[in-house]
Amino acid sequence: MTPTQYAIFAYVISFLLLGGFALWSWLEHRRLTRGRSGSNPS
Amino acid sequence: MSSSLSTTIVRLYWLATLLLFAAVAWMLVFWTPREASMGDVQKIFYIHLPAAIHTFVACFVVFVGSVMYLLQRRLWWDDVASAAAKVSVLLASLVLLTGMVWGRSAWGHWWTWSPRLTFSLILWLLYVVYLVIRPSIESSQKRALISAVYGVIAFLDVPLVYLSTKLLPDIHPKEIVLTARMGTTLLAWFAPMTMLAAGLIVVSFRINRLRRTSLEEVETEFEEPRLVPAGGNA
Amino acid sequence: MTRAVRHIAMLTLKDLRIEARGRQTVGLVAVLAVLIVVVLGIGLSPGRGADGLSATAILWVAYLFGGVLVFERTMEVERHDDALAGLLLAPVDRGAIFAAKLLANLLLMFAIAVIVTPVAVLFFHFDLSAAPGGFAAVMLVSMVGYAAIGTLFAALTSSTRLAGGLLAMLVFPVALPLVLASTRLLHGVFEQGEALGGAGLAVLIAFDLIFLVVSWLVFEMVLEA
Amino acid sequence: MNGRLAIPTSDTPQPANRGARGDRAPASGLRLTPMIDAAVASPAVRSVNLCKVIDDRPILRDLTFELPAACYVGLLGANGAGKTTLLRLLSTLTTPTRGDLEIFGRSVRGHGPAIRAGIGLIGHQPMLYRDLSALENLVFFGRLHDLSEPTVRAMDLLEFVGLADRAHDAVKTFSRGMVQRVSIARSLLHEPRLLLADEPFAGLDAPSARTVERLLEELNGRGMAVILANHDVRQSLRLAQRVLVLRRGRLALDAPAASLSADEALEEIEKR
Repeated sequence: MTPTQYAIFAYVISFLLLGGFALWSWLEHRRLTRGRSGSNPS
Repeated sequence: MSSSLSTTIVRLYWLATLLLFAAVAWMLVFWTPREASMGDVQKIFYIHLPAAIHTFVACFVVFVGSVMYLLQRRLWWDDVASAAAKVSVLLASLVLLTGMVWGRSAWGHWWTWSPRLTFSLILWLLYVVYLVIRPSIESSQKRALISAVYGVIAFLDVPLVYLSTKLLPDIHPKEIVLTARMGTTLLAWFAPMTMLAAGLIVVSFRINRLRRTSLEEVETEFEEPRLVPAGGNA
Repeated sequence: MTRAVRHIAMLTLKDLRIEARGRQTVGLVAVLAVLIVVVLGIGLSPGRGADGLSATAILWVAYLFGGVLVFERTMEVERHDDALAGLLLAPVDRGAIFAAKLLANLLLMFAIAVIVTPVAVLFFHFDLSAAPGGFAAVMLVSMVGYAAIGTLFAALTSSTRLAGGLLAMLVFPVALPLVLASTRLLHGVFEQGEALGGAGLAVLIAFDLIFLVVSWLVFEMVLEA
Repeated sequence: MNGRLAIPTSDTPQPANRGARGDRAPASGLRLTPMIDAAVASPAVRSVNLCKVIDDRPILRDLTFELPAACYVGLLGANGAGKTTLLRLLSTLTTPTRGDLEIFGRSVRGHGPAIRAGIGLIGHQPMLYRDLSALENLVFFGRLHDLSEPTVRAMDLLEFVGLADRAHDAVKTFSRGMVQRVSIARSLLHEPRLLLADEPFAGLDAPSARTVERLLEELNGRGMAVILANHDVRQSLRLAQRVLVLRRGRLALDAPAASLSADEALEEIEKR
């Protein structure tokens, strides 16, 4: 692989990692807040 | 009313972070010059360094949360510390992975026991251990206490690990001469990375809090602590 | 001051006496440590990439695992029947309790090291003649730091159900700077023929001091729960 | 803590029903507790708006009560009502979150060691080293308490609890009841003025429980304040002069034991 390809590879895995964690956090947060408002309709 | 306002603020925050990422990515690709000796792989540096620095910041937050828990014994602080620990592991993974890619391109090996790689690996391990031991401790107070003590010691370990890796032979680039544009790009990358790290810590903290309260609704009965710090049943 | 010293001596002697009664820890852990050396010795016997110096790495594995067992057992003595509460109710400084436990752990670890170290040195043809004193000094100094954090975490985890694996998980990563620094030092002494300089040993002693002070401070906080 | 007075043994009240299991009379001159005039002495425990919060949960809320010296108090409550936490506070193993707690006129804040020197604690764990003999255990703890002649004191106390002939046997060879008696001897080493007993009858058979009951009674008769946490309501009402009932961390009832029937007490404990 060329240095350019390595650089692209590094950025791709970085953003997969960051994005994956952010997405998981968002889903988890939504699940927890939904669960609460569902049982407590106020 | 205020909740919808805060939702708007949160959305604006994440939108701004995304836009900033897009902007610095554009800078990186089209505006920043290519480093002469290493080529494009040097551009890993712009995410590598901010991630490394924010790893330390996150570790410091773990440390503060841990110390405050030991002093005040409020689970609130445990939630702060464990949220920061998650983010520090995430960022340390990023540092480690980008570092390995760099090493592969520059020296042809995915892994060398160079001081900084060893240092990042141990740092990563320290906080991975923090995260993996937590679920195995059932009592929430015990978990908070053990995590807090570990969080303090692990943070104090960071400079020690750094010192001891200094004794290893080094092939890490000693100094990279940055041109003005490179410096600007590096600075620019700090903006979205800082926002991301801070945002992720806050979100993880919120998740911890929500989990804690939803658990408390289930277990209403509180187990009284034993007369002495602990001990098995008779 | 003298009172604290007297308390430390009494508490340490109590641990040693209990160990002498049961004769469990040292024998058992020493055999385990020798087993570890043998297993690693079979895996990387000399001539297949393992030189004399790999004995230090193998010894560290043995010390780390042996240490965890020692810490667990000496704390188990306190937790069983809640004897620790009796200590806490006595007008004894908490720091003295920590110091005594640390001392007992160290003495037991030294006893084990005396058995395992020659075994590893023999099996791996490790030529100690260059600096036997330096080797002993480096290992002893690193053990002090390791025992300090081990004593602290053993006090923390002894009450949880799955104390075993948990203690090892907590202590190993935290002890890595000691492993790293001492291995590097020994490498310098035995491979490069450097004298055991003040600087290297000073770093190790500084680590010890940090671990000792922090463990001692936190130990009191942990007991006040 | 050394303001001791020699007590003529004849002055100390002796319980009538002694000697069922070969207990010998205590060695003459054995001091168990410093003699104090209950009328003049500061109260054993004075608690004002005592609160304890552990991990954001209130365990004890606004406890206000006063226990005179030489009292015998039964502490009742369901599991999780806060009995153990209260005993932990009284023994200075933990500190209050809010409110004041004074033991013999000393605030628990900042006087931990001084207060501990006047407190004996019996838990349902014996707090002994099972590999050491009864005598070794007592001598060890006696030395920690800076006794001048720990061996003499230990033997006297072993005689008091009726175990002098087993002094050199390892504690692990003892029955539950015998261990509990050694544990009581341990708690008396330093002549405490306040004895805290956390479920001391748990796991004891009837004769052993009787022996422990008698020992507590005798100690109280000699001027020691006794606080007994127990879940056997009838037993507590029979033994104590006064009962405190804790319910969900609050003081639900504070009454003389004689004024209360077991059913009334149970009702107080179980009320929601």
